[in-house]
Amino acid sequence: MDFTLDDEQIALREAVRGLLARRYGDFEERRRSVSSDLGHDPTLWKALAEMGALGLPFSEEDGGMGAGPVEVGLVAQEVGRVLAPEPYLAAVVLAGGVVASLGTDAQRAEVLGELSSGNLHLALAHAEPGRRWSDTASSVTATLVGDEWRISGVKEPVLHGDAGTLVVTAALPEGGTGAFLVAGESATTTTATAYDGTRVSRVVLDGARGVPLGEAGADATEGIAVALDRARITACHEALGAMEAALAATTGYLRSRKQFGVPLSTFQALTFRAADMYVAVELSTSMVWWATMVAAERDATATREAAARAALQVSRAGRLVGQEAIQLHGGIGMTAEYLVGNLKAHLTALDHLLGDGSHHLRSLAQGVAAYDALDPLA
Amino acid sequence: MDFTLDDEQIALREAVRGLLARRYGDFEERRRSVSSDLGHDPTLWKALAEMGALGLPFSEEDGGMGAGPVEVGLVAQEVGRVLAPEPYLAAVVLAGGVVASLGTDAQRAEVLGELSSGNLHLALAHAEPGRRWSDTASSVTATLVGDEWRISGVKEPVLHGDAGTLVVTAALPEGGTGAFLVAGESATTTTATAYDGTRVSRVVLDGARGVPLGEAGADATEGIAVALDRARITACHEALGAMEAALAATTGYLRSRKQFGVPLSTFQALTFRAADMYVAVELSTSMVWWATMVAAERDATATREAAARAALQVSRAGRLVGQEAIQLHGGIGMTAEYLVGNLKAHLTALDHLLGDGSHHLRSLAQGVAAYDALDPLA
Amino acid sequence: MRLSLSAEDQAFRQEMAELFTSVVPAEVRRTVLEGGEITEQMFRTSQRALNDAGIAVPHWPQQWGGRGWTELQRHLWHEEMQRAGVPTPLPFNVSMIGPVLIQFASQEMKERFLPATASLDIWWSQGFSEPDAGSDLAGLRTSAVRDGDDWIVNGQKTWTTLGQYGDWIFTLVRTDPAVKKQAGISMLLIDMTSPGVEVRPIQLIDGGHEVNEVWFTDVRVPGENLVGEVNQGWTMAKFLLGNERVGVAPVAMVKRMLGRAKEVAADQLDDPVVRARVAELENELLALELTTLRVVAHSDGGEPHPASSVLKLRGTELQQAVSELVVDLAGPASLVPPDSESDLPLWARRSAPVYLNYRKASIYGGSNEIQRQIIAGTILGL
Amino acid sequence: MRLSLSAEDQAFRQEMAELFTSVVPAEVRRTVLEGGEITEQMFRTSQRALNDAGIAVPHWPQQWGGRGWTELQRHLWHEEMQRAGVPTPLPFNVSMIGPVLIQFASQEMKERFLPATASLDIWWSQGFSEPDAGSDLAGLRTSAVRDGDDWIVNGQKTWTTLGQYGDWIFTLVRTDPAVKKQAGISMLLIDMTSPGVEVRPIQLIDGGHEVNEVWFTDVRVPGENLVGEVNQGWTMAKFLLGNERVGVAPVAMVKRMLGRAKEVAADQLDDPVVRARVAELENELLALELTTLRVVAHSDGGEPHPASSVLKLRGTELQQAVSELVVDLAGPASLVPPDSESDLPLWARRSAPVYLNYRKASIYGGSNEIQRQIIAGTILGL
Repeated sequence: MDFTLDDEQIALREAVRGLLARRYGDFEERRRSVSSDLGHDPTLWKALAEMGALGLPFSEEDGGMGAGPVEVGLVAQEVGRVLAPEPYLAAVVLAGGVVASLGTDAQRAEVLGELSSGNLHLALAHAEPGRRWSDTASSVTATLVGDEWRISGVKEPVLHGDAGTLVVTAALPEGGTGAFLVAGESATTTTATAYDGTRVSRVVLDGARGVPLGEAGADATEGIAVALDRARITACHEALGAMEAALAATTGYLRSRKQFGVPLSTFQALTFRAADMYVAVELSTSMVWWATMVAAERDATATREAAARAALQVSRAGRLVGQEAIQLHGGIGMTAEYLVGNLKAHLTALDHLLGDGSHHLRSLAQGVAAYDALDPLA
Repeated sequence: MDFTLDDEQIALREAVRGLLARRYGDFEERRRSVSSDLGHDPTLWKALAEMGALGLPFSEEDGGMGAGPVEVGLVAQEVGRVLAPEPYLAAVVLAGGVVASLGTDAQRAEVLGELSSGNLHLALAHAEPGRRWSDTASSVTATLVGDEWRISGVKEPVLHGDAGTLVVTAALPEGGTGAFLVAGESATTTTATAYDGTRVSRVVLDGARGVPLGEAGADATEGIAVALDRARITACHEALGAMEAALAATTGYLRSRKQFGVPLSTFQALTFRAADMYVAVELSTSMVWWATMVAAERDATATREAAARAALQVSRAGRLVGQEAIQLHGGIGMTAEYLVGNLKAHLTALDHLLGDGSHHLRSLAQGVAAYDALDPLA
Repeated sequence: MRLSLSAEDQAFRQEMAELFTSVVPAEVRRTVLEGGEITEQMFRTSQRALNDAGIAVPHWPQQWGGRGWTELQRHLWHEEMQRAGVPTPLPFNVSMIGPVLIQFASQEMKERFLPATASLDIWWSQGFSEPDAGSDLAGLRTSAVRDGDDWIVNGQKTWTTLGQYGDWIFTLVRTDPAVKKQAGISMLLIDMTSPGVEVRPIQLIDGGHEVNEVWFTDVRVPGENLVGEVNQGWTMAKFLLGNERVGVAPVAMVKRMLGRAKEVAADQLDDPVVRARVAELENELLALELTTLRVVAHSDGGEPHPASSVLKLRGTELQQAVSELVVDLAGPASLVPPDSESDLPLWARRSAPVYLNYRKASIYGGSNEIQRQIIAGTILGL
Repeated sequence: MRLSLSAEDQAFRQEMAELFTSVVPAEVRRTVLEGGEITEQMFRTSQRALNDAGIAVPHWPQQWGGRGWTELQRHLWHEEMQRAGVPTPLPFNVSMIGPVLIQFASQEMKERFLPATASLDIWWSQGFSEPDAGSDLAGLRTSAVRDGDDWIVNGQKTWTTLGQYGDWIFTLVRTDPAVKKQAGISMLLIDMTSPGVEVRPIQLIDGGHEVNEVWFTDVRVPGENLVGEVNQGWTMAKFLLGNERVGVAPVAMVKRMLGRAKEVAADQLDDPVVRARVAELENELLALELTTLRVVAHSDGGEPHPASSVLKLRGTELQQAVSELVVDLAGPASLVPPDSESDLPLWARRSAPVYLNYRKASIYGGSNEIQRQIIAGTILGL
């Protein structure tokens, strides 16, 4: 068991960190990017592609970098640290992940190659109104009309759904869930900016033409689940970056801000709470990197459990760290122009995107009687 | 709605407080009483009887004082404050309560009169191994042999079971649970001192003769439940007294104890925690007195719910207050000769005697969908 | 000890419930009950209606529109108002500057301002906090310098809630920089249309515009606008902080929020863990409500009950906990903004902004750290 | 990044598991696994067996019985020992005075004491805390005054864990009252059979006798029993506190306790709320265990990883939380003492005393307040 990064991984982290710090080190720049037409910076996206960051999870045959969950996690952590609004999680990990799980050789080579090079905007349309964090589709259906698949129904919320190509999941006529590539223009999409700066869309499909990912008519539920679990772990990395930034901002503020003529760090009731934030961040770091290693080395079942464990830990920690960061800042922590409140907002959004702590606890609790004790070294 | 005590109630509280302070104001005296043969002080018991404290819950026809839950609560609070080991809850409220619920006029007059005058030692043998906080009996059974009821089985834990007369619950031949008066000498009783100083007994009945309380063969479950709910509220009062004492000891210690050359009250991280203890005590006070008024004025169903609510609140508060009291004291809080650790021990025992917080939360959660919001003024 | 309300108080409660639903427009109340955004006009309409019905400022002296009610009646008035979905009368008017004027102002100033304060014809803003004087209020720097009979005010206030609607602002200003900081502060009333007053919005993390910066650049204020005596401002500030403590637990509002959550997310109550979480919150709210009633009952005509400092602390904690539950019940639907075209329910889309907005509850109006300080210091003697 | 143990470490782990179960008597291990009370003799038997097998003091230098293992191997040794129910070698011997002697003592003193320290032929007690010097250790008052070559010691130590079994005690004593408090402290080794040493039991709230007061009245201590130099005691104390931090999270022990709770109270796992509580604790324990492994992996040959200060803080919190769960699972059976005749299961009757006993975990050996102080000060720079 080894939690250390190799030199190449460290170099990747430094490169991404440097690039993002140059672009969004000034938080005002991030705000500007969020409120631009696209909601993110296409030049930065291209730069990430050139650095190889967009192709990390995909094999070299598919046009990717042949790296894995560790490298993806490193990038996500840096994205979270500065709240970069670029759709790394949405396009690369979620949508790209489903394509990587399910696509034919040709589909993977075409879609993931273009995605890796930053030329293709891809989004996953999976969530449906009235359902919470399911692996399957139900109200959106796919029908075979002649030899064409037609998809109908409403997908919402879809992250960055105003993309050129959509990966759409849909209930199959014979049962099970299929995944399809759908041209963005064949859907009616309305997009808004969520409270954390993320673009969220409502995607209405009315007989839109879909190209099955992989074998037509086959149940894709497992492939979708694999991609979702990997995305859960990636979301934990984003949260980790955001928590580290929140802790750093808070300790900096306690050192520098004066009240009653002395720095806030004079007040032990405040510094002890910062210590508890630190504890939460350290525990989360261990759990998230462990889950990442499980995803890299073990099977889908093990990864599903590890993703749930990491998500539970990060859900609890994110609430504590985010809430305390605001509270210890006082009024300034509530304002949109200051980093800390936005970190909390993004932590809240990540928490509810792919399953919150209670959701994952429910699934973990199911199995609790089946074993004596957990052994991460087994 | 009125939370104030009338003059008579205040006088009662002051009288009991004075009596108990004279006896156990020095904590060493309480330790001595606990380790005496009886485990409590018969002289003090007699003095409480003379003051009328033992007859408070019973009607004047039954030889009691005709007071009610408010007065009983006042006494219990003072008992809890000094950790008096006298069996007020066990004999008067639990065992006496079952007799008051179920006994015939003659039984009530005989038993409760003697109990009120301090001449009769009474204990309730209800709990059974393998069951948690049930209203009914199951493994202890009553059989009719000729015209005599014979009781067999093991009751444990029984509070102060080395009593002259036992009130024993037992499963009836035709179903339901009966309650019986059993002579202490007809049972085989072993008694030990629990970690909080309370006497707990194992009572083995092997065909012991029992006199049915009330109508022979009738199901006594409801009467038992009523007595248990009233005892739950009384236990909350004991806990309230103990919490108040723990808070007072803690603030006193923070003011007087020096570390690093300054009083502990200089450390804001500690004083803020004392503030949270205070909050917990105040909220508990409101809840417990409310439940007491419900018991005094409303029916058994309302009292059951109110008892659960008070017990849940006090369970949570007692853990916080007890744990923090020890932690803020440091090592001295762990020692048997010092009040604070014993307060925590007794709070723990009270918490598990008649149903802990999770137990009551479970029952409250069942009904949560049945109403919109609680209205204590309705 | 008595559990029930007296027949008289029961009747009073009933009367209030009926009054609120009859005098305040249904549209306003519906917006409140559904957790929607209350516009300036709704605030003004509602308070004017209450004032016309004689129930906008019941706690003021009777000569200025008060009602001479008991503390319990005032509590019932407040709770029934919340239950009916009536926006509470603007606290800056009815709980802050109103009582200050009644206590400290000249008869002339009272006559000039109190009627319009009760009716909300003047919308008051509060000008206390400054960028470098938050919890340490006495460190404020905004200065007022004599110029003939007038004062010239320069400086900046911040966290001015709803300042964008303000007609007038009551400010604490430094009138003597030479003395101990508390001793050199006065209270000035400033017409916000005066030249040199500028209100700048502060956007909050929930996306809303609720607080403001207010800048004063050589603002000329007539001498008659000074409240009470020069350098008496700190006394007034302390008077206000003392006033604020009783009855600030937003119990009825949090109960309403929790009750509504049970209704809109009824299907999730099948989960025993969700049920337990709801039941635990309900119990904590009940304990707080009972504590409020206990404090209220004890406060009649005397000092506030010591437990009153518990109310804000615990009230805001529960407000935040319930708003967190609502986001969790909303789940992924909480990511979609309330104002966008959506198939997802509005309550779910409002949940995250509301949750983020309520983070302020433990900061504004005396942070929870200040509340703990008060409990530890004043009540526990630490 | 690598998830699995290397083949070598896997084999090492296996070897340890086998060694522990083969060399330590089954009766001792069963007592530990069932949460029973470990007698003095069991401690001595067990440590002697470990020492004979060469695994009592693996972290010492090899010349004194150490093994030159990696940090990870030492961790695996510790965890497997816990899993097998082997009492850990007495920390006063192997983690405290042993390392101090190795670092600071003369060769002669090392040869005299270290072998018997490793084998527990000398049972060491710790004489640091005093009634008025707890968290503020440097405020200690026990004095040692020169008398020829000897020292005369007077004073009182307290919280001396298992002092009733002690053969020798290592003490911090004040040898120079005139200088700054940290500068006038020395470390003396005292034979507990010396005239004037008196051990008085302190009964704890769980009813057990685990800690003691140790009184010194004109105790004559040979000069050769001074460790290192005069007035070097504070350096040694700091050295010890630094040593203490790594690997103090009792993860394996808490896991064992939780695993056993699931087994003995299996029927209660039907309740979803109980299941959720267990699952939450398991997850928190996993996070702590992984953090321990991360710290261990980083500590090889260098400074301890900053996160190591998390381990004691969080470890004791979880130890307490799991012990609280066990009392709740025991329910009313927790009221009956373990040593009485009873039909109730022993685990349930032990639960409350264990829970009360573990309240000490967040107090002794550097309270959790001290741990937070270290994190805030040393790591966060506050």
